Amino acid sequence: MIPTRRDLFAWGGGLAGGMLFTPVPWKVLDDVSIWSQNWPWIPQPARGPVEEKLSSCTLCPNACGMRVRMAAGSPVGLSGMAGHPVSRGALCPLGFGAHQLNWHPSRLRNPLHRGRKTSWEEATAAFRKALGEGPIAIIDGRTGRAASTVLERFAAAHGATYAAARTAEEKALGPYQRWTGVPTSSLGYDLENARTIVSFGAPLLDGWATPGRFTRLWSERAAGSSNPALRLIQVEPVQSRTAAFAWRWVNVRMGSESALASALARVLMEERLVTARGPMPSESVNELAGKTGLAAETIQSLARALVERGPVVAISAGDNPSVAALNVVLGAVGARGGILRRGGGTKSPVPVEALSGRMRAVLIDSTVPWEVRPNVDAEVFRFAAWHGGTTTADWLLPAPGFLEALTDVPTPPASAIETYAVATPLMAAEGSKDAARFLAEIDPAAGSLEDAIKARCEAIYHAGKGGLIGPEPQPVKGLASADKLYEALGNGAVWTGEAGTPGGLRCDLKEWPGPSAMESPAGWTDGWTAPVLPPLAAKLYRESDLRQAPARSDV
Amino acid sequence: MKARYGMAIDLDRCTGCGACMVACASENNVPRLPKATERTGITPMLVHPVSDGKTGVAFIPMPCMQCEDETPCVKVCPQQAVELDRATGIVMQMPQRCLGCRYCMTACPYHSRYFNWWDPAWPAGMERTLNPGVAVRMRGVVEKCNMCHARLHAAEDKAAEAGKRQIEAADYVPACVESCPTGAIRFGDLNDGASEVAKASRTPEAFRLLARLGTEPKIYYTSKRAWVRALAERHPAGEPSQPAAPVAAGGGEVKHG
Amino acid sequence: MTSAATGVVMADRRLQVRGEARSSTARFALWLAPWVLLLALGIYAGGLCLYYGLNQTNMNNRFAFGLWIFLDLGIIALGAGAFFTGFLVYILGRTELKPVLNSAVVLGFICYSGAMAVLMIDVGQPLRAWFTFWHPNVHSMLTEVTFCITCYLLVLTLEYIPVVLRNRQLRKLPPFVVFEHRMHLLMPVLAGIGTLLSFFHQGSLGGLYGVLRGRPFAFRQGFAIWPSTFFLFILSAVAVGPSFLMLVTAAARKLTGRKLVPSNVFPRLGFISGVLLAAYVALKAVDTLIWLNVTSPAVGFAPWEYYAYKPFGTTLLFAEIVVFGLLPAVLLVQGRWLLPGAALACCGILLNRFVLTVQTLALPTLSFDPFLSYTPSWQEVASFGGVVAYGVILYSLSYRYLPLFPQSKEQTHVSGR
Amino acid sequence: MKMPRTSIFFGFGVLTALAAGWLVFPRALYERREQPFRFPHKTHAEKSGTSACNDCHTLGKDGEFAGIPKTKDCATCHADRMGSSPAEALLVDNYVKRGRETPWLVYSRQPANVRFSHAIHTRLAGMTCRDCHGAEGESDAVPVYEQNRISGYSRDIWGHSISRLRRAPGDGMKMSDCENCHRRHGVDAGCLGCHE
Repeated sequence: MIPTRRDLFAWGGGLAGGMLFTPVPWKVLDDVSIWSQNWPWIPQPARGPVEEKLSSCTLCPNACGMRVRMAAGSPVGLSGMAGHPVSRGALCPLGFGAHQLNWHPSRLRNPLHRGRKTSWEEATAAFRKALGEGPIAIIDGRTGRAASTVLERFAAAHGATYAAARTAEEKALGPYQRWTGVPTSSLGYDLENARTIVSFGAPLLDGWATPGRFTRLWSERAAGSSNPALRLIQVEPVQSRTAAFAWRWVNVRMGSESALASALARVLMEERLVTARGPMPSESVNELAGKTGLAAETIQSLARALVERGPVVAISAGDNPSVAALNVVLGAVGARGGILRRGGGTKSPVPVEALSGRMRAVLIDSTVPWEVRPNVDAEVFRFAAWHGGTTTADWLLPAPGFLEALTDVPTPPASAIETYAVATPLMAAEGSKDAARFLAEIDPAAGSLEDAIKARCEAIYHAGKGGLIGPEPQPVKGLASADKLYEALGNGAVWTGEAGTPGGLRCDLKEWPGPSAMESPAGWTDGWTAPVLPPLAAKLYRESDLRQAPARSDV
Repeated sequence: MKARYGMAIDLDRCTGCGACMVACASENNVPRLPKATERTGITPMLVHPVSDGKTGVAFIPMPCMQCEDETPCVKVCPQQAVELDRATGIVMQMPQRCLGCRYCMTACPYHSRYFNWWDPAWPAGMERTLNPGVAVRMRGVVEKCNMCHARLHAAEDKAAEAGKRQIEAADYVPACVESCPTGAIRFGDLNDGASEVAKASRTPEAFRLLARLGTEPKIYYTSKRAWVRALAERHPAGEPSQPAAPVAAGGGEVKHG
Repeated sequence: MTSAATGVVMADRRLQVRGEARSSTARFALWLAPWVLLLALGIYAGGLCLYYGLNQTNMNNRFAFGLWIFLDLGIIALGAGAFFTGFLVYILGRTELKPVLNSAVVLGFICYSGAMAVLMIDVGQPLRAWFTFWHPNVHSMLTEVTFCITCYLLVLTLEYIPVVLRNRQLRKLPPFVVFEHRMHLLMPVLAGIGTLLSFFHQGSLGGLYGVLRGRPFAFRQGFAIWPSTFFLFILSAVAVGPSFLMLVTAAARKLTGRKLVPSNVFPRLGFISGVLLAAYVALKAVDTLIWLNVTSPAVGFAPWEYYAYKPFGTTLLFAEIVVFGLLPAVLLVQGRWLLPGAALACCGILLNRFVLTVQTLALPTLSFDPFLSYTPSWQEVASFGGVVAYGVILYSLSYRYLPLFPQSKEQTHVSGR
Repeated sequence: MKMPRTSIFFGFGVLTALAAGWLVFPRALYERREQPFRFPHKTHAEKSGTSACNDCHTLGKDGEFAGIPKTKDCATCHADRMGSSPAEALLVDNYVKRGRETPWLVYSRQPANVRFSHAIHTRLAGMTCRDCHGAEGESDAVPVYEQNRISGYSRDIWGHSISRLRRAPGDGMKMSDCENCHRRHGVDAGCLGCHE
């Protein structure tokens, strides 16, 4: 019989009805939902055991100790290294997202010449040529590293100028170097023993120097107390985070920090609040007060507050001789709780600001912040791991990214205690090369990083001072050999020398220094060499109203 | 004995650096989405800047408040994607069970719940940095702070391997707590009277946000400043606080504390 | 005329209701065209939301519910006419309302299926929506809503089927005739079930917000597990259901130029609507007073503050209770200006749903919260426009091919050709 | 006269549905995928005397379960060919020598949001591997891996009986299976206990 249309309808009805009594609709419904829970285009974390490595953050000179969680050969999380003598287990908000930087879209993968892809060979050839013609300059971002010695040796061997960029913290120590002859890399603030700190715009609570150092100190001795063991007086024209949480916030006119420092010094000496004698500010307290927009009485009461509880130290945001002179008047230079001379440190090279005029070429190390551009007319060879957008560099040479290359980590700026650590590569760096290796290939006499680090270990080992903190803490004396020290540092141990001691810093002022241009306060993006921000740190600006974005791209 | 994990956040110590927010996002595989704004982004830990309108400034870190009684989100979820865990007191969100109706978000007075408006995405290769402990969520589901319970699981495994049923307190510390540079966020078991958290929660400086709603949050805040404590409930004047505008230069000396 | 067109016209003619004049195929097509376009746009917009996710909307973490939820609540309230008329006719035996019953069923079907469609776009993971049935949280008002609405949509479909089966062509098939007859005996039962289900989901839609302890603007005390909004929603829904039915029928009347229903139907509907609305207004007023003076202060929220943010002033409260509540109630009861009254009543319920859904989310809860605003994206508006278009099209087709108004033949004054 | 004819066709439709749904569908739903090479658990147990599962499937000090051994673990014995089996040849030539990991298809693989602690179930609850993984340990070759074409899950998650009735112990690893066992033993893990 031929089925009619109605028969087919009946059959279809039966089919549909019958299906309900098979697994088909139900299993498909279940599986489709499961599919929606495991969409193939949603990346999922790799499986595999997680291991923890100790290292140091190398993205700025402040040398925070880090714990790195590694899974399937990649870092999957960062946290502070508890017990670190300087960073004290803290990391800055940028640091916590740093492990993602190596895959940042603007990562430099191969050499660029004026924006066009090129090869290492071409770059090397071009640099050799420039070297032959001269003169050239080599700019370092962090002195005192093994890499620095390679750069410096190369410069010395080829008659090149070895210059360095300095962080705001290092600049702030500039006047003491000029007056005492002790390099800034051997100077530090003895915050741990100070009981009153007057900060002229230094963002002490917002990433100044090694972030964990002061925040922990403040939290232990000052936070939430109306009569704190550590008195923080913040002199700043705007209510910064530091000003907001300081014991006193002195709200002065923009750029009048020097005037206030001078006025305070004058009051201190006139009222014989200090024993120190010496040159006085030429202007009267009232004249100076006028500049600051404060009443003379306010300044006088502030001066008394300074000496009420010693030791007291003044800290400026940048190179400010008046503030330094105030420290001299307060007797804080070379005194406990003031500015101390500590071990280590190297003689300061030419500051990059001093370079000027015409040069054949300038080589800029990847540790130099992207914003820093030497004021010279030359062919620029710029090492960087990330492309920071606008640049005047002729050659962009890809440097190893975060945790991709061996580097050592000397004492962070402003630290009162000497430290030394080594960050070993935790990931392979394809196609990249750092400046030291680049130069060593041109002139092997410059030496290798490994040798320089080993040499430093030898020196420490033979000095026999201090000890290791980290996996297995022990004094240097307890170590069998310098190689053992090298090994331990490679495993994330941090060598801690002896704290700076009072004395050994004399400076007598001839006349009272004139006012200086106000430097912008250094935040936790100061000295941060990556020109880009970790994506997760960028969330802070894009997905909350917590912070104003710094002048850096986060693309 | 059952635990009741909670936090006591010292608002006089929080300087609003934001480390907790970044550490949280990193721990929980929260993506940075190109188009996200402060109203469509995902910030399981969010720090709110507030001020008394004069020179007083405070920062209020807000994870999920882990409400214990009449938990608004748990009550309203139509398909049990949210649960108040009996053993730990953690309010647990299960994105893979969630159908994305967002009823829980309207129910939460703390705005601690976040919707995945986009599919998560990372620049090529960056997915290698995802934390193995935590599954990535897909678009169209709600997520929130689960008190880093992946770390709780790890602690449990560790204890179990040693044949113990009780974890070591030190083995379970949420990312935000670990990351705070001033130690403002304290974490622990509120049932353990000796714990730092329990002690802090009993001080006269302790308060909880919108406590009068009766949802019994397990996140406590402490502050010696009266105006900060006053933020607990809706301001009598009804005026929402605004972030501080810089005080005019030359304003003189300002005493804090 | 091409043969294809002729075919269409013939089919159209063959399907039409026997013995009643209907506009020409061309005119009908012309009428449908714009709606079909709007529907297409709506489907496109909805598709965008499903394919790219809800980032296509302007909703956000703070405004987690938006235009869609507001309008869903609105049309479901308006669709209440369906179950309520059924209830009046079959349970209370008010047979004089039978003439509008079919129309009411179709309306209800349109409102509910439309709302359902929008909800499926609104949820982030529609593929997992069925989890609500597999892992239900019995304490959630939304579970109650989902269950009742799904079941009631089924009931409406069952009630719609016999109307469809009365189509001239389908009646030629004996099995269908038998089936339709059987269904008819079932109607009172269905009406009963429908009433029960509607009672609960209309209520739980109100409960949806009333239970939000975290949102003192919406939170209400109540009886047993149900907040007062539960009962207010039921009452307001049954109150405006008939009004909406009246409006649509009047619109159909205007468009077709036919009387469609006996003259006693409208006053009857109006009176019922008016009385219920009056009752609703009274209770709503009492509820508001209790909420302002007891419920809200108890959780530390100063009531006046709810109205401190423009545009949500106290005028809104006044408008909701008096202008769109009391006034239409009076108009409807005393029988003159029925249609204006009905219109006001419908606006009133929409305003009420708007306030509860949108103002609740706009108002701050934490002391440092800002007041928020939100404007829907074109995708949100368009996809809802699509639902409206779908409604118009389905209603038009039903009117053209099915006996929506069984007694309209007797009621014809413009005599059919 | 008409009605019966219609119902014959209706019934015929029902039968077609049942046949398709119960017989054809289960075969169509799963894709059969071969493992990289044949692995005889039995031989390993006999020859190397590694009788206990956790000799190879180790549990770390921090309670982390290692899962399937890595190539370097195999290399401790199979650095070079020991026998003549083609499977071993494959292992040595393709993976050990090239230092690659074997892309095993894991029968009991759960999605990323599922947390299963081998430490808790074996150390504290005293369960045996067999309870969940069946007698895999005595097999002479690993079975064919069947992958669900829609969900991408291994067939072992749903279990081999499409109706989920009359399944062998350890056949089926859906959430309901975990829940049932937990209910039987009165252990309440909540959602948090097993989900990330």
